Amino acid sequence: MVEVTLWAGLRPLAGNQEHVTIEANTIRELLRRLQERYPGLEGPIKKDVAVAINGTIYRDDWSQSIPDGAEVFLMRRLAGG
Amino acid sequence: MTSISVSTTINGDDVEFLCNVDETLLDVLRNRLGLMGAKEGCGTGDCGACSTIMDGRVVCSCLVLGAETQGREVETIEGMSDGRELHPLQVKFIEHAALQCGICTPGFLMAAKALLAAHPDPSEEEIRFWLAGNLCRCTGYDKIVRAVQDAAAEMRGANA
Amino acid sequence: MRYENPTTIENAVDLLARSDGPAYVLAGGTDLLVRMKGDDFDAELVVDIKSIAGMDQIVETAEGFTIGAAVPCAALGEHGALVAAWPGVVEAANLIGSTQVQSRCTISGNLCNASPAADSVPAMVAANARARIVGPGGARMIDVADVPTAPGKTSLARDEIIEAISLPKPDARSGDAYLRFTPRTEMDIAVVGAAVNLTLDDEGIVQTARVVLGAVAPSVVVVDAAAAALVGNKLNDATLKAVEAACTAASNPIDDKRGTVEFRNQVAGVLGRRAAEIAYGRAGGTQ
Amino acid sequence: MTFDPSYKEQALKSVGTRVLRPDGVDKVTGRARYGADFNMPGQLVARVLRSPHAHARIIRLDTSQAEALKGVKAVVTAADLPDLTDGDTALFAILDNSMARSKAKYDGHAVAAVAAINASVARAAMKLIEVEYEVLPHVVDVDAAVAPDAPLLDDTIFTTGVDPAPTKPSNVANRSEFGHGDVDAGFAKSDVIIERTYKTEQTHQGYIEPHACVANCNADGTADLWVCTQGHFVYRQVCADLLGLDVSKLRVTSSEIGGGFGGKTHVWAEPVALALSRKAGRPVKLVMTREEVFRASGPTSATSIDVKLGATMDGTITSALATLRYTSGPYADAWAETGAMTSFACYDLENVKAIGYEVVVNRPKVAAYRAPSAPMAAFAVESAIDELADAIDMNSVELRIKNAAQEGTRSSYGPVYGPIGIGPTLDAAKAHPHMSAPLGKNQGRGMACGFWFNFGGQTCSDLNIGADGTVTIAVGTVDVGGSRASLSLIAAEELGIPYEHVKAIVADTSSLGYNDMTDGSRGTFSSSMATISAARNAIKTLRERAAMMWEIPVEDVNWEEGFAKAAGPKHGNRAPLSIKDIAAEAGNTGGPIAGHSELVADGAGVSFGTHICDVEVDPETGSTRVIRYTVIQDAGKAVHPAYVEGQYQGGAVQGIGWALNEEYVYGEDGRLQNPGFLDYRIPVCSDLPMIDTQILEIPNPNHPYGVRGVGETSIVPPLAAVANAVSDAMNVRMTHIPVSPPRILAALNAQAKE
Repeated sequence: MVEVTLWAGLRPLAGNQEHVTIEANTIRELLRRLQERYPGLEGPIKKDVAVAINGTIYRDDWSQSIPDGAEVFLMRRLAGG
Repeated sequence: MTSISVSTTINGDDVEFLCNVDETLLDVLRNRLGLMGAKEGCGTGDCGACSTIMDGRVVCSCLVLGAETQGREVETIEGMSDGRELHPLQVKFIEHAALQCGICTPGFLMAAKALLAAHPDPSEEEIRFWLAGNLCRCTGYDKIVRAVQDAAAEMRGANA
Repeated sequence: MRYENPTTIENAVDLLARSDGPAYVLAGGTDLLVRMKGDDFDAELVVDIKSIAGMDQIVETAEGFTIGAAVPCAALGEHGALVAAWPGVVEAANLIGSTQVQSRCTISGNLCNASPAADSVPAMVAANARARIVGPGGARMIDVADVPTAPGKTSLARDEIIEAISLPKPDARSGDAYLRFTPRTEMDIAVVGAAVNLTLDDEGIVQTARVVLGAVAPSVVVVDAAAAALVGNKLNDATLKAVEAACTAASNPIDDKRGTVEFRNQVAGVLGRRAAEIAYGRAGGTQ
Repeated sequence: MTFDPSYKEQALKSVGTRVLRPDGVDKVTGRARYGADFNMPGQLVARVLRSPHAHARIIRLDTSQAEALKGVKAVVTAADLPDLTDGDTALFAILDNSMARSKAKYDGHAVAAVAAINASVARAAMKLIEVEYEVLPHVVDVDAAVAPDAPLLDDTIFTTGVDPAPTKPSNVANRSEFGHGDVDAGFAKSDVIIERTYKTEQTHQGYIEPHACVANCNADGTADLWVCTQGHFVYRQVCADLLGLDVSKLRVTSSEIGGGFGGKTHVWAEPVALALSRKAGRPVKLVMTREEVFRASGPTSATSIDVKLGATMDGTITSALATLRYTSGPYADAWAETGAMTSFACYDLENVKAIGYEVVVNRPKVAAYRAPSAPMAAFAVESAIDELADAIDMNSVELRIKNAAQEGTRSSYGPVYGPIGIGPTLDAAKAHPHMSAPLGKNQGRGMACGFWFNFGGQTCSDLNIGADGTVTIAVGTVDVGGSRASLSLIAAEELGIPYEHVKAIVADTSSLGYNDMTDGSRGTFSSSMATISAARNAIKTLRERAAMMWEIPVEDVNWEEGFAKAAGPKHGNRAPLSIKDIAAEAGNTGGPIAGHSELVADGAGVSFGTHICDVEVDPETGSTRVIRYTVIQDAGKAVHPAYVEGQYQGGAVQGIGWALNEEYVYGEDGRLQNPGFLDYRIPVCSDLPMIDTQILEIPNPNHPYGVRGVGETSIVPPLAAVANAVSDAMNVRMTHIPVSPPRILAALNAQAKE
């Protein structure tokens, strides 16, 4: 089980919860199950989301595995210069 | 608009071209003569990317009319090396990583060439003030100044 | 648009006189070419005066110096006698633009462009420079101060050309200086400019003085009160304070993208004082 | 083959050396071809007509006279760029920004464009286009735009991120919030509170090369675009979407790029050039003037930021709160949100909150600028930290060290940090001789820290081995500052061959798979990852070919330092085979030898830097000179140290320019007053000292060599470092960037009056 923290902008789309617990081994699973549970998250997940696992931010790689007990954070996908 | 016929010398070669009154030397070099080494960064003499040397003085070619070059001698970046061996300034710019994007580089090289012709042993301050009309947004100028210093030293050594 | 490249000044004047549309004189071109880039620029004629004999010469005479209208400012700094005689004028001329611009720009052009912020004009006015103007009726000499009349406007008729600027021979114990304020060290337009030209007696007492400000009014400001504060005095703290106060009081600027009224007034005083100190030192005075 | 990106310590031969860049000769001889250096047969010249009003409804637009002019081949308006964006607001903003639809939303907003046989005709045609405007009230200032009575820019913008959702439209497009703990409780525990409002003015990236492209639409639905860009694959996608082209039929070639700094990650006039070409049936060259670049491309946000810090006398920051208002131009975006995320990222804070407000104004659409949004937030926070140090009489380095984030710290933007480099940069700053050098009269010293997220992303690399054993690499990530040299070093390292045997190029969009653009400091990080992967794939093939040549099993062939070696005694004393040996036989052993890689480089790792700045201020004029400057930053591993130094120096100097003189100046009429390099004052050579650098190398665990992005962080600390130095020199707190001479003098006068 993974406890995911959502950034403030996402919370209204997920029943106003800051933390969501999900069964997931990879980012792909995590995002899929989040969308299944909270269909409102589909739009942001498609375009705006990056996932931080133990402090390292993954913007793209859905194959990334999520270790047990990892700290997982959904963040806005940012642009650089 | 009637075209003007101009005979000039560019990089040691006799060149003839036709241009309109409002065409600048930069326009002529780039659009009529295929010498695209001079870059247009502003068109108003504020960035130095189009620097060329005319009758021994470095000028912004965007602030010279094509018609004005009649009977003059113009040097552009294309004439800086003989095609086989680079000029010491060119070598030192590469060695010192004095360029990143490189758009300002031809202008800096022409201005630096004029500097070293007038002042073979310039101080850092002299280099910085002479090159103040050449804008570079990538390097912070540090490596450019060092490259000019190093090239000056090498050229003095070669002439000693 | 026509481009003409006459070899005599009479011919140049004639071309201007006979032009039936907007006509421009081209010397260094560092202002004219920028204007030509504008989408609203319109001209019938451009007269390049650089092929006229003597236009590119600096001549030293018993009376002083005559600087041809096509002499690039860089050449002023290379003329040892001129630098020794009028260091302030040369410094001012050499502050215009970059090395590249220096290769082309002229003090006559700087004058005729009639920008309130022109660097060389306050220094020339302080130096009592005169302009030789040629028109269809011949030549006339006027004070440089009388050439610009308003931003972008001069007293020259459309068929008149400045042929040369004359600087007098400086007195034995005299000195001039020009300082300007710009946010950058180079490549900038004066936010404030201040020129001082003064002569001393053997005791170091100021005999004559001219203090001139640039960029703080539509045209240069000759600050008589600052000159009066200098004349009859050595350069001591009280004199300097009086010069500073007079310059600040004479400053009459606008708020614009380059500076505020308050800033310009204050800095006009500071630069007037500092230029006076430099000029005084050059004249051989010791504070 | 799955690629393992994790860091492995190893001795490196090529990586870390200062080799000559492969594009050097082209660039010093004037042969390198930039955006404006390309021409096509029959090419037309484009010009764009732009709004002279900050905010105006377009009542009537008549192009008929222009179209009738001899030599004019096409005139386009918004009608020629129909809305295909299908509800994608970000894409619609790009479309509307490229050509105003119903309203001109800033001075310089495009309203029409012409393509003609030459520049003179194009210029004449522009004057013949008639536009009737209804001028609307405008607002350009960030604080004025959030006022209740401010002119409304867009009645479809309702503030998002607030509960309940507002019923009235607003110039505030979004509210965002980050942080943890209880800031009120934190302030209650503090002995000292610092509270201030800061402002920063809008700046432009200031790349020397104006935007330029040549567009060619063919009758068969294919198209070409030659363009200076930081991301030709992204430009292809956006342009194809906006023009309704098949992605695969639009081939985009990135020219050499004359600087971008984020400004060339966004599409500007390229769709217009394509639309003109489509309408004219001929190639069209569109080159912006410098004035257009300033008025209608780039800039970064102008900001207004409140910061409140509380601390106990021992230097523990007990609470930190920031409210950040960022302009985004006339379209909603996420710049304030990014600023809010970065504002306190350097510190380990028990109670922290950052609130961002995205504000639309009648200024050009904001573009990314090197660590976008971070420098302004860092200016506010690092200024307040300095003031806090004064208030509790603690050395400002010590205060920062005491509160610095470290591994395990919960970041202010959410996640807990892994291994990070803020502490080492602060320790290095503390120990640096610059920190203890004596200062003279009217001189002051300031320091500041900076943070930036780095990115990775989709990346391709094709590595081909020639018949002589030399190697070419084609990458899809645009080289903005020397990455071709770095990638060649990486390939040489992996293959075990000399750097001189490798040549890297940037390939066009038809030659490789999709690549993300060069942003987020990702260029060398990502492309090196793909290049390592491609090289390893090539080595696998090389081993197979060697095995075939030797007629032994591939398992018995090892790759060591550029040679295939037969393993173990059973294959006798076979002379090792070089790449050249193997390549020479390639035609008989299976054809050309190559390695390819398409991957997502992720896990770039966040980046930190600490800067030290000395200034000398003329107290009578407010004139400020930077007299000494030191940049300390973690590079993970510097692949080409000279170009890493160059990134540090260049970013620092952009920040110095921002801090001292650069700003957009608007008149009462909402028009930009300084759209040129004369009055938009980027630093010139004589303004600056040498910029000293110290590269720290704390390996990034998510890169085989430990590489970290280095491009952006260096612009984050300078605003605060310079302002803190000026404040130190003059003993007066500067809260408005740029700290231009009039602002300094005004602050000194105000202080004298007190």
